[in-house]
Amino acid sequence: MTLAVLLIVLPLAGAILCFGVSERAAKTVGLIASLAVLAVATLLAFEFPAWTTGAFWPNEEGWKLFTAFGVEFRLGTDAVGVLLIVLTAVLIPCSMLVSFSAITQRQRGFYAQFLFMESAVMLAFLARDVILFYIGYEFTLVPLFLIVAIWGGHDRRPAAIKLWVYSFVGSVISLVGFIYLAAGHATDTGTPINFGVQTLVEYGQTLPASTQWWVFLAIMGGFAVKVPFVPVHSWLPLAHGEAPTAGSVVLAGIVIKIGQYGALRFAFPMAPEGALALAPFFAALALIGILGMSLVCWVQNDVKRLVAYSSIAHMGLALLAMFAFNVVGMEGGILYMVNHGLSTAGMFMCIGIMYERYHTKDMEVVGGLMQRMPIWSVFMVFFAMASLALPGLNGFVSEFLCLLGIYTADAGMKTGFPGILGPTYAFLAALALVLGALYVLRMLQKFVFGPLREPSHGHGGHDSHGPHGHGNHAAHAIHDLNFREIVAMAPLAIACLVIGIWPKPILNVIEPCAANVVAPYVKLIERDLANRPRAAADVDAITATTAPTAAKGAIQ
Amino acid sequence: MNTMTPAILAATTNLGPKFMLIVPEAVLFVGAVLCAVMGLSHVRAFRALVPWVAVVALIATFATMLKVWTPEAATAAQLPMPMLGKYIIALLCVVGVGHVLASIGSVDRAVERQVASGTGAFDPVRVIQGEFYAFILLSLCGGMLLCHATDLVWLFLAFELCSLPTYVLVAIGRGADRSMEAAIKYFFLGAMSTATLLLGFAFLYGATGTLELSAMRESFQMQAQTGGIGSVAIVGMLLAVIGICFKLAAVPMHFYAPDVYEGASSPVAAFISFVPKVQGFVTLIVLLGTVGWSANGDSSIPPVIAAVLWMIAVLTMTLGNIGALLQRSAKRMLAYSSIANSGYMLVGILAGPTIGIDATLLYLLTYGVANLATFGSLAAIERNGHEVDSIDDLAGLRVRAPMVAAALAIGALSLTGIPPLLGFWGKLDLFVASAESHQRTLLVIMALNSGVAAFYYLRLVAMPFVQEATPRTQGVSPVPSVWPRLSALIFAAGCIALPFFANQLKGEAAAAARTDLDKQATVAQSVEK
Amino acid sequence: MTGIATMMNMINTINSISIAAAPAATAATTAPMAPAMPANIQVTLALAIILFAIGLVGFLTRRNMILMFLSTELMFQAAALAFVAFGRMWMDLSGQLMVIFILTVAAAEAALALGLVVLLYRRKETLSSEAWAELKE
Amino acid sequence: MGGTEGMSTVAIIALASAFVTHATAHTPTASMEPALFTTLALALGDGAHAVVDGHAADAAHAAHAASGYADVGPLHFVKAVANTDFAWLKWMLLAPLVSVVLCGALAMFKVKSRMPAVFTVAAFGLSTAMAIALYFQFGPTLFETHAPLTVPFMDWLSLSWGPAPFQSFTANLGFYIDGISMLWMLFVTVLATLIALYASEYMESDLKAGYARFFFAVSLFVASMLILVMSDNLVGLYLGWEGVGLCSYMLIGYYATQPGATAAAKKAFIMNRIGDLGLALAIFLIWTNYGTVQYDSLFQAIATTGSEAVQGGWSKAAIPFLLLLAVCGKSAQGPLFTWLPDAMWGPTPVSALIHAATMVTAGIYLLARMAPFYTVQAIGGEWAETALLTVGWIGCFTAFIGATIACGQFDYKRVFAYSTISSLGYMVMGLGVGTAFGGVYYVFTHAWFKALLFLTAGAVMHGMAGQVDFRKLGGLLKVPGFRLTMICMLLGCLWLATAPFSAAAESKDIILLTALTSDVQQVRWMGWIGVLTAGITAYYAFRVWFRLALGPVKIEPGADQHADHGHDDHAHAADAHSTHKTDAASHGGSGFHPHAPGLRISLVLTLLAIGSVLAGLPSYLEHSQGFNWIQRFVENSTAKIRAGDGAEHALILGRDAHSTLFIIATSVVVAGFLLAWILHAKNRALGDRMRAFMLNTTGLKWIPLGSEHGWYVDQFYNAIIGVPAWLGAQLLAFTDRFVIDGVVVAAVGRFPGFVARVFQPLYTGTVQSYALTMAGGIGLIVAWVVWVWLSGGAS
Repeated sequence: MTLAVLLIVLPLAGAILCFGVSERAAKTVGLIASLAVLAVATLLAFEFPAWTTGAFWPNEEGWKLFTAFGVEFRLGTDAVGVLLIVLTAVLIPCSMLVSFSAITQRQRGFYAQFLFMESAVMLAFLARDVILFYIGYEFTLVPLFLIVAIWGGHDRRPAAIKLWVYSFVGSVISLVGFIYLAAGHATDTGTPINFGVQTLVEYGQTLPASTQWWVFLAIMGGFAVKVPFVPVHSWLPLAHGEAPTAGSVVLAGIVIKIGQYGALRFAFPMAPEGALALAPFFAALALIGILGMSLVCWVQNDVKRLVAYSSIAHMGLALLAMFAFNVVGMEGGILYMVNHGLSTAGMFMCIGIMYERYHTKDMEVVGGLMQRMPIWSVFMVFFAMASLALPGLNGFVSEFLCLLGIYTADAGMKTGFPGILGPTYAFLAALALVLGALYVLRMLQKFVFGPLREPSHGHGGHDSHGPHGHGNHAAHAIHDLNFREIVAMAPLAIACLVIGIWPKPILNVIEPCAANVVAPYVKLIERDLANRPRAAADVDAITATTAPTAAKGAIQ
Repeated sequence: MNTMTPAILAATTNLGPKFMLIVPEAVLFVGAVLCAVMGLSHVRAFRALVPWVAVVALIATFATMLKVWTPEAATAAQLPMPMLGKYIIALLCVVGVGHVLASIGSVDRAVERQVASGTGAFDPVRVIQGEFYAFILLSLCGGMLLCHATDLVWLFLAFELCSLPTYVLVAIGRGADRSMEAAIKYFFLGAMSTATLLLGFAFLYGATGTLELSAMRESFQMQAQTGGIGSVAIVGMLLAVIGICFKLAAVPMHFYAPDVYEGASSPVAAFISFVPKVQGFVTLIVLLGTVGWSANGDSSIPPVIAAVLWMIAVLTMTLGNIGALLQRSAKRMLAYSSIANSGYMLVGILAGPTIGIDATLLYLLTYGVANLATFGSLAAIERNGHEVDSIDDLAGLRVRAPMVAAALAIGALSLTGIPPLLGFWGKLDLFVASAESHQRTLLVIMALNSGVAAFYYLRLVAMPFVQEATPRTQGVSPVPSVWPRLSALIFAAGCIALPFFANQLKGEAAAAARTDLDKQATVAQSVEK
Repeated sequence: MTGIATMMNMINTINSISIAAAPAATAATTAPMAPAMPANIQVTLALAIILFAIGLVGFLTRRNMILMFLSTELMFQAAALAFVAFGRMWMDLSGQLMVIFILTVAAAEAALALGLVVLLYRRKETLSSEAWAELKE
Repeated sequence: MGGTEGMSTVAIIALASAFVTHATAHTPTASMEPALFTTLALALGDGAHAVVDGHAADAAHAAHAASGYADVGPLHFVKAVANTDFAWLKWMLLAPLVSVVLCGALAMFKVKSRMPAVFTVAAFGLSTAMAIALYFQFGPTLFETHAPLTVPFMDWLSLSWGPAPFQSFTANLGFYIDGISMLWMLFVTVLATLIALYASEYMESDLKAGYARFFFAVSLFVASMLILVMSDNLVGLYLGWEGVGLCSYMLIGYYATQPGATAAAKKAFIMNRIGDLGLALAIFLIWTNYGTVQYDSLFQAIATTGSEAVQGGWSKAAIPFLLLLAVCGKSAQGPLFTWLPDAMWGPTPVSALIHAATMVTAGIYLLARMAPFYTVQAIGGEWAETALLTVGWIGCFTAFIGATIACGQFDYKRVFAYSTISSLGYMVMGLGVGTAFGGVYYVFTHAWFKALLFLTAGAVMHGMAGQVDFRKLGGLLKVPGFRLTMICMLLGCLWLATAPFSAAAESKDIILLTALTSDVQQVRWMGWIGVLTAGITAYYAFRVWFRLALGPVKIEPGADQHADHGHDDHAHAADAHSTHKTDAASHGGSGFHPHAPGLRISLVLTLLAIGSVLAGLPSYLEHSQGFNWIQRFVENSTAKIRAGDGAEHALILGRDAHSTLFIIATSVVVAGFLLAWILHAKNRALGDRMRAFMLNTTGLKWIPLGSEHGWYVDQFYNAIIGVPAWLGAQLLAFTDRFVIDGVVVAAVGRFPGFVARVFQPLYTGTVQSYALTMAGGIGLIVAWVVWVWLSGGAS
């Protein structure tokens, strides 16, 4: 039972255990199980040998259960996967800690769902087989649906149903893409069908451009629902608006990341020509997401919807940077995934804690909470500044690298990674810096600073909605954060600060993985640029000797 | 004027090995008779034993099948698809046990209660439990015999043996008017479709002059090489396909399904949503085996029939799925879902012999198990004495019947194709089959359909767990007898556990799909698996 | 009436095809030598098809359940006749063999059908199938 | 409410649209570029101003005439020397950070003590000592070897994906010490220490509420300012740049309970963020063109890439303009100046430290540091000229506008705020017209006397319970305890008005001298506008002082929690029995007696006064020592290409430059003084009558109204950008919520159901209907087969 398999089985065992114990004991059992998973995850991180080489580890061939279907139980992940695993392992206990006092009914089911989700997410991040990834990716849907549908807010059912249908259709479309690729591989090479990621990646890159176009559209289209890209994003604000605090934290911190991880691990390597051809289309969608959603955030009054829209904008920038097809952009995109997971999860926790006390998310009704809850407002301002990309915090490092990546995409051949995104994308994307400040500061001004405003019916009054309302919450004074809540949020805050000030270790880890993903694109773009008339300046740059050495340099 | 064609003579001589193979069916037949007889006995204990006799008979059949059905015996009997029988018998036995358990306690409940309380004297005429289980076993026996068919007569007889008992089951399943109406509809439309099937057989006979399937295949091969299969054969095949579509509840012939499944009692509905499908698909595979596939070498059925089947598959999937969206009654919704699943399985048939048929056979298994989990859990609950029908009755089931709610949810999730469960592997196999046989449009249509399906199956998951109990659902409670709940639970557990045996199941299905042409391959493959 | 019209042209088309193509098909096959299609086989075949059509139309138009059953029986016999016709064409007895089995099965169906009809009649005192239309969308 | 946000997009849209139209053209032809960029420059620099200036149109032609202006010949920068024994320099940065941590801890645990002030003053004192030690240790070596010092501190961002030059990106936290950075380190730390001392008493009344939070923010501010000044690469500068922006946000919004303060803080942060956008874009373009952001390698790269190699096309030419946008954002110039007056919501020490002395000068530091980008050698001929001119015009335009608005204000803190904007305009103009030395010298002198002015204003406000309207005060010279404050304010006003022989005069006149003697006609115009502005400055400087100091004694105390402006809730600390909330003095002022500034405040005021006087020393001692102390700093830095102050013998109006300038300047200042004396000291009624006259004559009405309301710039931005952007966002939110989510998704969701409803009538329930539909289905299939047969003949 190697570490990787333990990482998948342990949360399952924990979940089943959660069902066994009494309602009151459920939360402690849940917490212990998730902390155990955290321990295993950190152990895996320490034992992980390929921190600097970007290679995949542990490539163990596990149980031979589904070989007839071409599905090998191959587990393996590279540095980015381990980072996301550790992020998940940290977020789940934190989200549980935050919801101890928030959730009072069906607690056994609540904590079990989180552990089910955790095991599914771990499987998704560890899978080296496309269908194994699909199993993990798809199975996160059931616990997430139940969390939003049972413990959610006022009109949680439509939100949960929309979440379910959107994600299911999205993942089925990706599955069609995978199967089309695997079947093509099986018929061409005559071998029985095989869903190994490596085989599909090698086969995918040999396909003619037109088929790669379709394959990329299918796979990326499926993940676009989860990222989410603009036209198919409307499930996210609804789901966040209705999910319980812990649900929002997990949804923003982990579930969105699987979509992006899928795009990074499967869509880009498997159909590079398709990615190149569709890059302008998806980049334009990302841009609309960044600018449009930031403006929409600016006028929201429901703070959870505001943060939800803001994560669409952030993810848009991360994906745009990935479409720049160079190491800086890809690295910025990957780091953005981790940073967004930390800062947005933190913000949702703050909002959740406030919601627990005031039972409203409307910025018009509640405000100036600095007088009432100073420590809470320190955390709130800290996470807001992290998501605002303030230098010195983690948001800045990733946003700066993303923008730099988009710029290098236009810098012609000398950087060794010529991109196809023109300068217009770069300048419009840079507006994200200012637009990002607009809505976050408006929220802070209404929520944290300014005169104290509290809901008219007094705080702690019985809340009219939701079965999980807090019963006859005695009208007691609003108290600031208690120790449990601080412990829940402290690790995220510390992580934000450390990554902001000392990003070197994480950047070194991500760089080889980013280089591997981007490697096939250099030759393709060079070929495109060579047969497309370019400005005089770039033509002689192409003849410069830098390009080939760069490509070689990047690959080893 | 030659009095007896050589083919008929040949058939009568090598009856020995064929008889050996039908021993399992014989055991089942005996079991059926026993059930019928015991059902009429005055002793209440004997009557209570009837379902258990049925179960024992099924288990015995399974055992004898394992012993009797060896590859050598199968090839000796020159069956068109030697190992198909073994797979189908195993499948029907296992799911048959589930049906029997699901219907324990639901038949003759009123009569037994009167007899137990002494208010009414026992009257053999009013008791139907015996016939009920007998007919179940007979129908299963018919389904199993289909696989032994080497000529059209046997095929037709087994076909009828399988479908006639189902008409009766629908009628006697539940005393209410609704089941009567369902029975009459089912019977008449069934009879019409069987007549069409028979006319199709007639034309096939007309085109080839023989009833022997192997002889037919050779003559079709001849016709294929010399300028294509005759138009009489094509018309015959079409009519046969249309006849079979009724059994599969495929599009032009699916209109009966919602009413009949709603009318019949839940265990019977579970039965008639699964066994006729097995019957239809086996007959279709046998017929297509003669007309197409191995017949003209490049394993493709005549384009006309392929086009018709393609249209039927797409229409069935789509109409089945979107039809289910509007339903408020759980059984009608599951009826539409069974129509849609037939559509998926037709895609397997279209994908051709090597990869398609074993995908369909495997999906039959996954559908059977998931179907019993869902229909079984409906059978296991009642609302103050009456059958639970509308979805609103399921609200908050988690509180009143946690086990049944779990079984229903797991069954629904497996039907949707949520990965770790068995349904996903069936669907994956179908997706791969259609992709490998270059049916790209079918692949996309199937994906979209399963997207739509995810929406209405979600209701079966959300109602029991997410919805709060409403005053209307106060009366909902598990059925007095424990067995329906247990059977639903067992099959729900099957949905979760069976994927761990996915390799063996796929191996069995693949073996079953091998036609007699590569005899040696069959023997080698079954050993290696 | 339109239903019947479609039925008629459908039969003619099958008729024309089978008659026209049959000889060609039979001539070509080298399997057991099928004799040329003598005129009377065509006639019996046409009769069989017409019978089938009548049965079908009867089933569609009649409301009385027993008459509906009779029309399905008629369709069965039409198929049997087709078997006999083709048997005669191929000078092969297995067609007759099939007919015998068809008769037995038809008998079984008859028993079952009448049982059901009696059951329904006892319930609603009417033989019309219109009475039984509660189960609908 | 959309004002600040509105403002945020004005520069962006102008900037983005220019670039977008330009970039998509992809292969810019030579002719198109200059025209486009001049329009951009004009739009950026002096859009509104163009109307007044009249002859901006022929700016391009005049530019070509003068050659020496932007073309300074081949550039040469001395390679930096890495010297590890200056490693102790990192403590200069870490000291304030330690104070940040300590103050933060005290704030978190709500400890009520004076320790935060002690930590902060101690930390700043340590940094000052180190700055002075650095000057004495490294100064001499710098002055003769001219080689800047680099000290590595901590690695931050460093990526490399290939061996070649353009394939790595390093931006670590290191120090790059040369002339201007040393100068900035000196006066920032000295002023910070004094002001922190001042604030320790000034903020005492907030001991319980936000004392620790205040000093947390001040320490973080100085730390960020030092990072900005000492950093050895552009990204480090960006870190400091945004850090000071954050601290100004926190300090302006210090009185968090007042909506006005938080709105002002938000406005300041967003306007700074627009500047930061310019800086970020500049950094990206610099990296894509030169492959490095480290100062040392960057300047070597600029020096080596000769002008002929300047084919970076538009991306190189855009760098100076983007840097200018950054300067406008941070130093409140050009279109982005409206946040500084609102920043007066913050406590006065904040205004003194951040919005007068240190943060706002960061823009000038950037211009001085990045001066090489404004030369023909770096970015090609036709753009360097325009870039420099734009800088000059923006400086001149802001100075003029700032001065005119200051004349109309009645709140003396806002007068000083507008005077800061005006002085910053002068500094930017200094760099624009070609004398970095003049600009930097004026920064040095201005920092001292402006801090003095603000602190005296703070002392007056502190004493008068938050009263900021000088019409409600008067004759403070005669009020006991305030005499020292008023004398210091007089000194400050004299320096502000550039009284002859004052330190300010020495520095400002260099700027005007270079401008007037330049051979570029436009620059000469800037010079004359500068002289006119100097006169206006003199007028409003003394207007404030006469109103406050002279005339009958009049003290109307502002309400403690004054709704409008009074914002330091002061109470008689000594008066034990009074609680914070209730202020003993009722509005009527009957029992109110002004609270004279304490010892620490008076000490700091006198020190600053002495400092302002001594700020003139570099030029007083110039003749004896042979060199100007500040000039030597500038010459030993990257701004040295601008250090030279033009030909000695140049002529103004035909006569010797120095003497004529002296005469003109003094006459203008005296005129301003006399005008202020007449209107505000001797005969105040005349002043009021004149204002009333102007108000009701339609012809002249716009002058008083315009200047009192800051030429309605805020309202203008709100109207053309703020409101439309807000409406656009509402529309977007509506479409997203109801159209995409409501209509489109619902339609897609309901389509299957709709199709199902079409087929629903087929299920009528009667056997016959089913049989009919089935037969129909069979008929369709057979018909289709026959049709295929007839057409395709498929067998």
